[in-house]
Amino acid sequence: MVAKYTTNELMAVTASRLLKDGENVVVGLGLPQIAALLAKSTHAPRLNIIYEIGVINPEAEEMGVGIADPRLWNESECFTSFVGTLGSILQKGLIDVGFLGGLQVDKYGNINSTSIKTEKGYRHINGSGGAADIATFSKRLMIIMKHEKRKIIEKVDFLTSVGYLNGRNSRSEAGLPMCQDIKIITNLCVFGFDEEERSLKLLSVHPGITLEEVVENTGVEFKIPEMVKYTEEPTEKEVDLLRNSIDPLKMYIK
Amino acid sequence: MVAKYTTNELMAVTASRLLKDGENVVVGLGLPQIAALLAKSTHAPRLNIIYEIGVINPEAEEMGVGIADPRLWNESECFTSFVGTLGSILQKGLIDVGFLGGLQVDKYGNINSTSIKTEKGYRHINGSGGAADIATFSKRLMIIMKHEKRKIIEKVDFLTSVGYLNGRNSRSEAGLPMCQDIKIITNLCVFGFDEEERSLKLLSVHPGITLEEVVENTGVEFKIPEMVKYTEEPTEKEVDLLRNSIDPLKMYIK
Amino acid sequence: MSKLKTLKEVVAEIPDGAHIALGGFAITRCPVAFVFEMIRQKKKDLTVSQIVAGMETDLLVGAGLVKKLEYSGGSLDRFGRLERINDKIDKGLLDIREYSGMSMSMRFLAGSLGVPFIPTKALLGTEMLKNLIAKNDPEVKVCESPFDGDKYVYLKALRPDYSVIHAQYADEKGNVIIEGPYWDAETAKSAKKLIVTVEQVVSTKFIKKFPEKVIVPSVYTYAVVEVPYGAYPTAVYKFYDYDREMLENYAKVNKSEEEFNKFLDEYVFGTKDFTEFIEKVGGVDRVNKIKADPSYGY
Amino acid sequence: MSKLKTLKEVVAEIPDGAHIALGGFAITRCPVAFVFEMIRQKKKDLTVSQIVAGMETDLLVGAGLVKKLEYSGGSLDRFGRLERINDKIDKGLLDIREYSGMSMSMRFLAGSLGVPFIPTKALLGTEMLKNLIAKNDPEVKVCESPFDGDKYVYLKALRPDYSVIHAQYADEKGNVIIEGPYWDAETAKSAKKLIVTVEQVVSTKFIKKFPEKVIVPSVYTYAVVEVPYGAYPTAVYKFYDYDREMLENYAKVNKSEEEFNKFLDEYVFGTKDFTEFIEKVGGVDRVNKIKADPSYGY
Repeated sequence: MVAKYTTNELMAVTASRLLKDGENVVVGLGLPQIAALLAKSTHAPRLNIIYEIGVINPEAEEMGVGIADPRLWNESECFTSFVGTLGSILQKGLIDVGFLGGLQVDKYGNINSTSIKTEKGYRHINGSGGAADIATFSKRLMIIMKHEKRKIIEKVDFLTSVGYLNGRNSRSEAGLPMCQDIKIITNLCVFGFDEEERSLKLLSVHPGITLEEVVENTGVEFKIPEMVKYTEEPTEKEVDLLRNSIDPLKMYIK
Repeated sequence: MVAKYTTNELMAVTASRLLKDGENVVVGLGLPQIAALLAKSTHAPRLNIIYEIGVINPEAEEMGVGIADPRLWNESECFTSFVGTLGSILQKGLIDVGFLGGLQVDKYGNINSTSIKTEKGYRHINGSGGAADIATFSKRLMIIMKHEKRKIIEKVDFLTSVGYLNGRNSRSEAGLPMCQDIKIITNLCVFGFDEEERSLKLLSVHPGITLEEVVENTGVEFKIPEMVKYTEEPTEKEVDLLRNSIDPLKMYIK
Repeated sequence: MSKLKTLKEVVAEIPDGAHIALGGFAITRCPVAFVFEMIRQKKKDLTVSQIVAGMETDLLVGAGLVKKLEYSGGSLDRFGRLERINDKIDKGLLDIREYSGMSMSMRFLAGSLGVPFIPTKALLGTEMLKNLIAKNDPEVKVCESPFDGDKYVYLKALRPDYSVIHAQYADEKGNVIIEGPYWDAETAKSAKKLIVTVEQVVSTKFIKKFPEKVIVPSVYTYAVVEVPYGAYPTAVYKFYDYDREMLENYAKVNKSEEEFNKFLDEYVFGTKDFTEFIEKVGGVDRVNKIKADPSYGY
Repeated sequence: MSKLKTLKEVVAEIPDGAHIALGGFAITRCPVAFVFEMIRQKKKDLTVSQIVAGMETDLLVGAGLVKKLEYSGGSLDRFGRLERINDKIDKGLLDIREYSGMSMSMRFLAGSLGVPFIPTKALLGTEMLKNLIAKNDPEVKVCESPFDGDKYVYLKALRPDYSVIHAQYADEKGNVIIEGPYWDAETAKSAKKLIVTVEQVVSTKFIKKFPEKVIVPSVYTYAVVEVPYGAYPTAVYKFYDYDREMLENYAKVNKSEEEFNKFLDEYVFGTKDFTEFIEKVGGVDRVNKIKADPSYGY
């Protein structure tokens, strides 16, 4: 049965359904983590969730303010180092899905989490952390971000994390391991990438959103399939889990 | 006061006195371990003893049959991996003294612990384990072995662990880190190496042993100083510690 | 031959221009007491290396002690950004070398192993690599592996003069127990001299009860400094939670150089040591409020 | 999606010619039960890689399953030598590749990290290196570091088809707890498929009580096989001591091919599985005699 839901809830549910049971995922805090926990509570109880700080499969009772928050380390299966997580589990190719946010994403799925060009010059924001590595070594990438014209663009101001680089075979020509799939989940729609050019392509539009709204809010051209699908809606159970057990304090899901 | 002592006890005591307080040593089982424990019980309470299997500073109550014997792991300060001991502590250059035995040693301090040439061809005995690495990366090397004509020779049958290689600068020319000092402690004498040629040189003869006996039992020529010193004798306290607290079962000290 | 030192003496011996690696991560186990003392003693021209930077790094950079920073970014988690670092980068006042988190960790790993470099696919295709190459950074080279002919980034081993981490326990020999994840293990082990500030100095007898928790054995350690609450207001798992109010305040003041300097004047220069700082912010009452629940560790 | 398997089924799927890394060390935590089953199922043409070999490797080589052996030597500690291995080497019946212990461990480390190789000074000047080069071994190259121009041995990452270790505990997800030193951690993590035989399968709830003892987290693990006494007659810290009598006997029989084959006939081919073997050597009575004292672990 379809539930009433917020946009954030729809994004979390959409992302969670893209995770398969038994997969290994690296997530950062916020919607990625919420989505992973939702998957674990529903169809993917054997999902392995790895945090770059050195924590594997914790059972947090509170959400915490970031992966450096000890709330997130509660009841872990393993404590290790940065080398033990990204340096080994990720670099060895064991991560199925890397789950990232970002300041900007471009038409080849490259992500900027470092700095933004303004009229007064560059404005440094954050940096890569493990994001660049996660994009380099994960088999699949999922990007969750807010849909704004200045955020989904032709070319990122700073290429922190490599998606399909300049499209086609350019990623592997630059020496990077293969990336099987990239999806972008926004508050308006889900994007994928076409198989040949590896450039942005609409996959589905969220219920209640028009194609025009998506085009209007996107800063770059993208491919549109002949038949535009709607994103599948959350079930009551999923919404209930998000509201009452995964993020009851509504830290990330509004 | 000088004690009555056995040759093995003299060897252990001589080796122990070459260890300084606060130094880090890698030892294998047998006399090297006995010597390190004796040093720790006397003048070097802060000696750090590292076993390649991944054990640091245990307080064994029994001697055990080898470093793989859990008797040796009792009350350790740290458990780690082979990479954690030799791969990191040793390779990073933190080991002051490497303590080795061997089947043969040659006039440049190279050690064979792998195989022996016989009339019927090579006879494989053991192999390097960590010995080659310990010889490569320790700042100083101490070799303890039985004094026999076929064991201290011109050239080892198989060069497992590098001492001064072919003498003079050949070790560093081969790309190895510097070795500050090598000493060989046998049941007859203590050998060192001369500073220029880096070839075998007598340092002291054990009390009761004649220079002729040493020459007779050595399979290679060595330098003899004008005044031959005697090895200093053990004290009663040292012998007492060896007999009554370090190796009371006389597993290694006879 | 105890390795115990006071914070003042250990900081006093660090020369201007030293290369220092820091162990904090955003808002957790940040060596804040160490950094306060560095600022008090007015060190300068430091090179700082870190995997993911935290509050302590923002303080050090904001106070003007740092000439060069190698890191993969950082934040105050949801509290805010490292705006003192960001500001100096934007104004060109910091020689900045950006990496990814893993590539920084691999540089520390190589340093801790004593190998000259480690080859990796990390950084390939990124703007961080492009910038490092444009700056002729001697720490990275793009090479072809002699085994498979494939392209790799060779990362030179990082051997900082000092690494400084904050941990829960150490004995006076320098055996360090870290509770929880230990992202900073390789940072610690890579140093020429490792300084560990700890919540509590314990006996070697205690250490021997938990040999599997000794992430840094004594052979790596140069100095142990006991500084209770030494990471405050950031969190120390099993000891205390971060101080939300203080971090919110910091995330506000670090947005302006002026406000930040007032913060330094009040809390760093306005106190003679970390104990006085803790007293100033509320002493026992304040730290008791963030005391960790023993079953959760926060 | 439990990773629990039986020994028979996990061995059955290993093809002839497989490349297997073993985790034992002389007389401790040797995967003896695994090796017995390999011999029963008559595998052949194996390549075996190991840091320091132990009793299990001597059995595997002696039984003729191994074509190629990469290791740094090994022994039965003071009980004796790995004479089946020595004999095959002397007779030229084994493609032998000798390393030092650390160079083997660095090869496994590179495999576990997913990097293509690691440069090291280990092996330089040794006869092991000379022989590897003479055999055109593709795993080692002597190169100059592009950073300092210095000479290093580049060791190619080792990625065995299977690694097999014996540990104290695992849960059915594959989180592995190792008590005591864990020389075999990188051996385990380097594999394409990691098989862990354990004394006891435990709940994930138990695992979560000791996250610092989980040396191999589940992401690395392919199969978990519960085999109580699976390392007998070698020791398992905290579970049981080595069986002195059995090891002395083995160190006698492995000096002669004939005696060794009788040993196999009696204990390996003469029993249908490891339980029957344990029964045959004395069952509960025998293993109770070597039960570990909980305060010493041996």
